[in-house]
Amino acid sequence: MGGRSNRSSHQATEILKAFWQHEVSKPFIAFLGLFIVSAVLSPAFLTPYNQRVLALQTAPLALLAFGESMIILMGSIDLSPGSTMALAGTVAAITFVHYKQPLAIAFLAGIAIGALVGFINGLLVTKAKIPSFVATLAALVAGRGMVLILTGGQPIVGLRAFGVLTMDIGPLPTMVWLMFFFTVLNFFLLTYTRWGRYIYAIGGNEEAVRCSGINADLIKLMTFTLAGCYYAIAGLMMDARLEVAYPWTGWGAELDAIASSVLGGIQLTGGVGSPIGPFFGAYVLTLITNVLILMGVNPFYQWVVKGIVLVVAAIALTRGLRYVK
Amino acid sequence: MGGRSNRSSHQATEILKAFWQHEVSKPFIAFLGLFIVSAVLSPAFLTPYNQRVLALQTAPLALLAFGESMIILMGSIDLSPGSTMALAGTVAAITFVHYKQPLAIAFLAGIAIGALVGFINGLLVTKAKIPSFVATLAALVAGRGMVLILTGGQPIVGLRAFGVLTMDIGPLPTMVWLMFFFTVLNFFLLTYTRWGRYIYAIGGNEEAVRCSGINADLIKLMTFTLAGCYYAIAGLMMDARLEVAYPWTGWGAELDAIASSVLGGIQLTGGVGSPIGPFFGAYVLTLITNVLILMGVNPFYQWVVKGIVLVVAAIALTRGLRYVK
Amino acid sequence: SLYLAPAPGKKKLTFALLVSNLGNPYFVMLKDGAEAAVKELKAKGIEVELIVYDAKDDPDLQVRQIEEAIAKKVDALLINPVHKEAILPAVRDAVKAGIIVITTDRDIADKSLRVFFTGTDNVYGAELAVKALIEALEKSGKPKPWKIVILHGIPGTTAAEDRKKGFHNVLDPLVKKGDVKIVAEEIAYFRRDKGLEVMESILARTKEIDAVICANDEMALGAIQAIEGAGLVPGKDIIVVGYDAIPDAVEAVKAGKMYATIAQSPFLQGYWAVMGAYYIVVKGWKPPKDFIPTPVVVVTKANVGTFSEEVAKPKPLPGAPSE
Amino acid sequence: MSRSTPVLETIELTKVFPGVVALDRVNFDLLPGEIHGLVGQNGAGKSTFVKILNGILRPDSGKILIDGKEVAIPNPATAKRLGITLIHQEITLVPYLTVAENIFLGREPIVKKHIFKYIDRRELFRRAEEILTTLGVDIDPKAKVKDLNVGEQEIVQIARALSENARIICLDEPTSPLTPKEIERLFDIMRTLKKQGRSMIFITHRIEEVFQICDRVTVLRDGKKIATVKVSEVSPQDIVKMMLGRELAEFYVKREPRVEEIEKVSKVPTLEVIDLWVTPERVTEVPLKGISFKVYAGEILGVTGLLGAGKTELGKAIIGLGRITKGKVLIEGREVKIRGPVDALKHGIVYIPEDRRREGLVLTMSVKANISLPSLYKLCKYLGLIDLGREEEVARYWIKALNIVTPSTKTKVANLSGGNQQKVSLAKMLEVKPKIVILDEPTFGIDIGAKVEIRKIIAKLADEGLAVILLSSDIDEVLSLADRIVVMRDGMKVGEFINKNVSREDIYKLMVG
Ligand SMILES: Nc1ncnc2c1ncn2[C@@H]1O[C@H](COP(=O)(O)OP(=O)(O)OP(=O)(O)O)[C@@H](O)[C@H]1O
Ligand SMILES: Nc1ncnc2c1ncn2[C@@H]1O[C@H](COP(=O)(O)OP(=O)(O)OP(=O)(O)O)[C@@H](O)[C@H]1O
Ligand SMILES: [Mg+2]
Ligand SMILES: [Mg+2]
Repeated sequence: MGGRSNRSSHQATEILKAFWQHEVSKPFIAFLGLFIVSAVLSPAFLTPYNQRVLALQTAPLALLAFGESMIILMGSIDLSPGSTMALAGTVAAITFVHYKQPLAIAFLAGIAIGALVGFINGLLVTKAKIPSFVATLAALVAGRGMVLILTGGQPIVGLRAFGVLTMDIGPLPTMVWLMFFFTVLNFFLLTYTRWGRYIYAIGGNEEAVRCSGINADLIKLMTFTLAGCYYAIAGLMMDARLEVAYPWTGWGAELDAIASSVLGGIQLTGGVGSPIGPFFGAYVLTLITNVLILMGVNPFYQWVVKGIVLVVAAIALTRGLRYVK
Repeated sequence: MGGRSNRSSHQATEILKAFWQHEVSKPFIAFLGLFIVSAVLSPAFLTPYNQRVLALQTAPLALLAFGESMIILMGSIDLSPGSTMALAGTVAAITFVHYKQPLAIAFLAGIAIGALVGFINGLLVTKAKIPSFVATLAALVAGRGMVLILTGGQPIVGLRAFGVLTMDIGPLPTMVWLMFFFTVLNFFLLTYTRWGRYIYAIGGNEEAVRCSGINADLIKLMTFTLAGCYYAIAGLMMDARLEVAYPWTGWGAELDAIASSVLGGIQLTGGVGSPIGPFFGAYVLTLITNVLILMGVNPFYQWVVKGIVLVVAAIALTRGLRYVK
Repeated sequence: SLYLAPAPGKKKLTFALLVSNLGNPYFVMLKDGAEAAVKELKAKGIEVELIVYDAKDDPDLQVRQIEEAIAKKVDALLINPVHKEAILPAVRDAVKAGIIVITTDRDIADKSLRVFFTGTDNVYGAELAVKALIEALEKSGKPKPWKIVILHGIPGTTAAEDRKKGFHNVLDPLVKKGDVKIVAEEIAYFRRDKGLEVMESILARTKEIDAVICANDEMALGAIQAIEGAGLVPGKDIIVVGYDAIPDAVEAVKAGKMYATIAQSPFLQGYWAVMGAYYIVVKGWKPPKDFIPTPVVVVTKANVGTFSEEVAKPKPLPGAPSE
Repeated sequence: MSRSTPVLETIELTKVFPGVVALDRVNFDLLPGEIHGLVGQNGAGKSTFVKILNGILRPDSGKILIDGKEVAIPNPATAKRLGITLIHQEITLVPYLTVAENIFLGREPIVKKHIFKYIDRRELFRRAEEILTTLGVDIDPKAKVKDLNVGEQEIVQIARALSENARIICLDEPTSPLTPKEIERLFDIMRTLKKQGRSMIFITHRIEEVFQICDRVTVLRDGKKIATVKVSEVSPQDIVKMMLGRELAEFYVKREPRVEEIEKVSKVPTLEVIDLWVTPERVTEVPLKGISFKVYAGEILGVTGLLGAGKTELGKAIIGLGRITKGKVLIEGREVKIRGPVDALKHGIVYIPEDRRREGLVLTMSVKANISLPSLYKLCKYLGLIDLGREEEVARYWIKALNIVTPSTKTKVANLSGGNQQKVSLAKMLEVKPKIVILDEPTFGIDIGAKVEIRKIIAKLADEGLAVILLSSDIDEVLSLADRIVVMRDGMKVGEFINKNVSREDIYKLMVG
């Protein structure tokens, strides 16, 4: 008996060890820790309603984080998620409201415009050889301008039909299911396909990738485009949640998307990180705001606490480095 | 005669060539080009009043850009300039208005708080080993929270005395002289001092710097601190210009500061760029906004034009690279 | 006394005040009013808790905050919406959960969801502001057509859009008549520093400007800085009118730099919202009308000393039940 | 073309970089089943040549012929299609991917299921295992490349090239990071490939290797082809002469060991290490187990051992870049605590790293700025202002003293050849006027002419009274320079000799164990 229990405890240790070494362990632990602390700090936190709200709030950010994390994995950066999501949301709304197209066409139009913005970003980086920071900064600025021009600064109303995304399917709203779906898709894409491997490889050593005869520019272009689609879906989700296309949707979201990636264990230098880490990163970020509000922390202090939590989470994630940039 | 003129024309070619190879040539040409285009497009552009306004608007941004560019030269990034300038402006105002300290003390208090924020950023990067993007993102968030807490969200009035900064000395306001002074100082610091040399070296190859027995952490700490002081001075300038400490001063300024650095030819990967480039970068950025208003361009289109100009300027700056990140 | 003691076993009241942006002093006054009401209720021995949320002008954040307030099972939501449409789904959830909703300062699009709205009509206020401006121009004897600059707030926000509408309601006919020429219409995002920089550039284009009308005081104060910087005298060379009557602006009116600003009563908007919620939840009060307008005052040098009496002191809620 | 048409031919191939003609009208031919050596000084254009053949660089003019037909090779993918592959001089692997993924990067086996196409991981690892077995190495295909040492990484690069089944394999200095045993293995494989009719271009700085394996050898100098000769028809001296354009009397600087006299004069060793234990911080590093030695002023201590014996760790541990768990370091008889290179410098110890590009030089900066970097404090008069005149003087002094070939003091180090970079790396640390110099593989990847020069410099340092620690896997280098020799294996000291009457073989036996 003693021997057997010893052995199974040994096995458990092994599993625990394997888990610890896995890239997603740290973000997951950070998430779990915050979750437990939140539950202790606020009795309202664990209610089904609040958990549902949390999931709804996380969904668009998770999509942004998935897109952003792919770009960061390639060693680039993307400042355009916020503007892209707004532009996609606007175009979908216009297609639906002004051009009276069916919902599916409106959604597709939104996603197409997201893809287009991503594609242009990709072209600027690979063909015009503008560093992604600058190229996507231009997209951030110009994209918001496009939204303002298209909307005339006025929110586009009449999007009750977008409610298919917030409507429940079984226990959860569609968009939460969508978030789970994209988490799985993202994992699959980055782990099991060539494209995903090349994304990691480009972030790890772009020179090596190019010397292997891989068309790194094409991979980058495809990845920026896909990221644009992800942002667009986030934009549709925001339309559905607000029931309007609001021209300032996603203002400042680039920092949230990057922070989610980093909190999800994606290294800013590229090449390292779990594909599902950003999901936990996005959850953590939403959770912080949620619980601070639940606890009724003074809004001004919320900013400070958020800064501190960011630092603490970052310290937990980046231990063991000799130095960082 | 012919021989002599030939020779002097040869000399001129040499000088031109030397200029072209200089790092600051491209940002300068970009600046000059935009300046000329602006003068052609708008008759109001060249008026002394407008030039004065331009200089006044550029001054705080130039200070932010100098601080930011030092950090970028080290291969790091700083998202905190906006919050730091606001915090420094707030603290200076409080010291002056609430604690009724003399102006000099108020200014020093503001600069000290800027230095402190920079120092904390530096500590987070060097000691806690948090990547600068995350560390300064935390500072961005927490810093703004501090401003809101200190001001209660209300501007602090009664800063007439800060007018020493906007007052004319000879043909130009003090703060414009200050901008020139800091341009020279920054050039001097980065070109002729050990500290400056180390900043470039860390950006070029931090590993080599460390193996050479140089205390890279100390240099980083000092540089973040100095950058904080620069941001603080920008904050004092904004106080003086508004005659109040406005709690939303510098909101979003990090992107402007980074864009100024990049337009000034500072490479985001670190180690390369002229110390006075960011001055031209800041000027270009201010100039774009200015001339778009002068021309009466629809405010919504201003965003789009700004994005396009960013792309064009970036293309001019980054030609000749095999690939970028 | 016994009379004032809370009923035994009566649970504590919890109200959530959802403010659009506490970075703006105007909304701080709204919060102050709400807190004054709470203090007054507490003094009567009624256990009330007020939770204040700051949406930082972000409708998504406000939606989240509403959702969180629902999760906390508050008794009433006192909402100062960031956007009239954007938060509707969340408000619907709140109503479904049996929570009383009151809107303050700004209303929401679906009026059936809230019990009452207390606040001012921004379009109306903006019209008053422009009328004050025209009046000043007439008094100044400046030759027609008057050259006017408009500075707008953040596009898409209700305040910005309503005030834009109000400005144009009055100005457009005058433009047609040839009395007014709009020389520049820019966006300064409700921010003082933007107001300064934008106005500077406008002044570089032309100094022949008679008046500036701004969608809030922060921008107006920035514009005044720019006017002074250009060596002109605000109030004399260029007449400036703002909106909101924040303390700085009131000072500027006193100093003659700003001709007028519009004082709404954010204090009463907050105060009445809390009092109304209390009456409804505890006393089953039914407000006689679903719009309870708070006083709007054009603040000029003439009434600058007294207007705060009208707007920043607790006043009984019109139609309130007796204690 | 008496025997058969060449598989590859270049005609007047030219490549110009800003400021340098890297290749100057090079005519070259490669026969089927031939191993063709390519030698030349650092910067002669060898790597440039093979990079052009692999589509990594584009030539400015000239033709490339494959099987007699002209081809354009605009990118690596085209090269691979033409059956050309390259084992890079630098490690070009993706550190965070596994060995298997690196070997098959770009050629992953794919499974198709309906519309899904995904990587067949099992097949991937199986194939990787297979190819590693044929190479006779014991590397886990599932290991991440970053966890391998440099020698193993080189083998992964070789495995990748082999798995491509290319007809023309370019090997750019593949042997530098390998142990003698591994080199033998590589040569065996090359001979097998040759039998299969494949052709190889083999670049090396070790002339003896050319004579072991090559059929013909082409010598490049300053981008120009000097000659192509049959190996059987020339001597090593001939080749060196063609490379350098001058005679090189001896490849090794001979130095008379003088341990006894030094020990008599200075009774206290300049540096003494007692029972040093180091735990590695990363997987690639070798733990050190109880190392002790002494170095006196004016003495060269040669530390030798195979790659991976722990020499680099020893050097780094002394300057505080290693987690010392036990042991003492004494300088002139007094125990010191060195927590990093900053402390080391204070005590007069400098370390010149083996990986000069990564750890030695700031490539974006000028020769001048690199030389003055660690000693800037000496060039500053007040306010931290650099005395630019003095800086220039110092740079000129070292350029002259070490015979550094550079257009000017302002040239970026990135544009110097390997040997000259190494000299800059030496100069910068010598300018701080240390008491103790630790040189880690100072002649690694350096051409034979520069090697001799650097060895002379090392000898001179000792003559000037410095204590020198020479970490080198080149036994002959150690034998010709050192006064005392320490042999290491697996992080342990396995022998210490006074360099008198010791034979190469004794040392080699100890090295391999
Ligand atoms: N990308 C580049 N830009 C500028 N100059 C270059 C570049 N690559 C190589 N060079 C220069 O071209 C010349 C030939 O370099 P190459 O790398 O081919 O030399 P090599 O013979 O391989 O030398 P080594 O033995 O040191 O590897 C050198 O002078 C080098 O400095
Ligand atoms: N920081 C590092 N990053 C990557 N590889 C390293 C690092 N440090 C050491 N190595 C490599 O790990 C292997 C083992 O190193 P070690 O220093 O113990 O051996 P060594 O005897 O010094 O070998 P070498 O002759 O290569 O210096 C070597 O190939 C070395 O180059
Ligand atoms: Mg080479
Ligand atoms: Mg070594």
